[in-house]
Amino acid sequence: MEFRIATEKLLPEVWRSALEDPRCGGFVTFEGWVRNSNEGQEVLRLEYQAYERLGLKEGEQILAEAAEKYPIEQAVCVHRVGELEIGDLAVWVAVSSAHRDEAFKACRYIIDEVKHRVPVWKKEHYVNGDSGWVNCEACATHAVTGREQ
Amino acid sequence: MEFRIATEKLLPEVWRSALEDPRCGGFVTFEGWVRNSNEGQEVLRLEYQAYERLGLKEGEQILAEAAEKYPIEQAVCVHRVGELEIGDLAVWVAVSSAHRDEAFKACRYIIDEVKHRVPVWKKEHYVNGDSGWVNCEACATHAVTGREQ
Amino acid sequence: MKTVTIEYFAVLRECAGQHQECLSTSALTAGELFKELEKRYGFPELNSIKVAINDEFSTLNTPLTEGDIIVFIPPVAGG
Amino acid sequence: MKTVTIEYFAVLRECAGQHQECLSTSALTAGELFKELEKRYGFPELNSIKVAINDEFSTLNTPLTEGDIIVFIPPVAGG
Repeated sequence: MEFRIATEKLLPEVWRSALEDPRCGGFVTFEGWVRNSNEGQEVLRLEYQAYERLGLKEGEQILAEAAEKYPIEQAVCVHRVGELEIGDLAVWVAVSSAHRDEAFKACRYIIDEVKHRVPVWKKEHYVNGDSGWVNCEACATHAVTGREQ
Repeated sequence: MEFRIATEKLLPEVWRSALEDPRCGGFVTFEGWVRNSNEGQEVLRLEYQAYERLGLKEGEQILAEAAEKYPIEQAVCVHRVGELEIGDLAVWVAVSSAHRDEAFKACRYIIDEVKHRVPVWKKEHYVNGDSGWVNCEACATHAVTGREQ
Repeated sequence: MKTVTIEYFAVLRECAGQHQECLSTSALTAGELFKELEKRYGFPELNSIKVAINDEFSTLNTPLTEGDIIVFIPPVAGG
Repeated sequence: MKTVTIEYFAVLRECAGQHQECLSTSALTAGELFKELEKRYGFPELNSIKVAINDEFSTLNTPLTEGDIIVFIPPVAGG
């Protein structure tokens, strides 16, 4: 079980060896990619920020919960922070287990909980020049205005 | 949407480029690995056989069903046949979509249907020297006996 | 009598000792043909058997037609 | 008066114009401290605000202790 926050490009090919296990018949991964639009706005690039000390503890906790709820063998989650472009890999979750059912369920549990609980924030930069912190009421354009002052 | 049956080692790194799409924020994969035991017996290696002409049609049909049921962008499934060792990748399913929910559901749908409907058979060779076609009542050891005659 | 081609897979291939054969049969349906082959080759007990005719899933009570390609499908186990 | 360290993230960092600061406050709880900072920096309206004290999730009505490290957590958006 391993949760990481990384500032460099994520390389699933490298991480996946940590999940290999001859007892496992099922391996499920989720990748969160930066997409070119969100809620109707065209996105140019993204910036992720993390409160790393608490984020790592919360992430480890989520992996431990997944392992307690489902009979899995290995689970890894890596979240990237910093400046990302469209198509970049922002988060990678991988689970291996004897059978596929628990791998699917645990992988879904981990990404859902990570998105809700790990202190990571995402600022979208839009094609029209605006930007905003996602989930933050009235924050779009606020940041831009703030910087212009 | 692409369904393949392959006789060579599967290379997900190669196939995944077919799923990249700037509109997609979610990418889910399932890998079926050869594990070292099944129903209490220690497995040494596996042999997969496919009725390829019908298998390809049925596989394509399953991918089309997944795309109809869930708003996904891309889906690929590759099933390997031939002799496989423990840890080898037997089947790879990958789905990309705007959001994660449909990618998880479609990936699960595809692997479940492939396992039930695509005419592929698996013969397990056990550590104790027996072998048998999976799901085949009274087939374990039958094949061995057959060959010894 | 009709002449059909039968392709064998998995345990049926091992029992029949061949990948495919062409034979003349008095069986009227796919199911009757399966019984005939079962008797000849001593197929093991199977949970279920399906059939494909000319590379389409079909049913055991489908009448055979001259030149059909028949594949009997024991329980599958992909993945 | 207690002296605490505040670390800022996301929109709060941009409003405060700094990553962290050390300040003396008469606020008795984390929630009172947030109101004080909100007035000073003009934080935008947030759907919800959480707080971590010394790298543990806590609650806004938790009393402040000398030397606390406080992080206010606007709605998160990982993944």
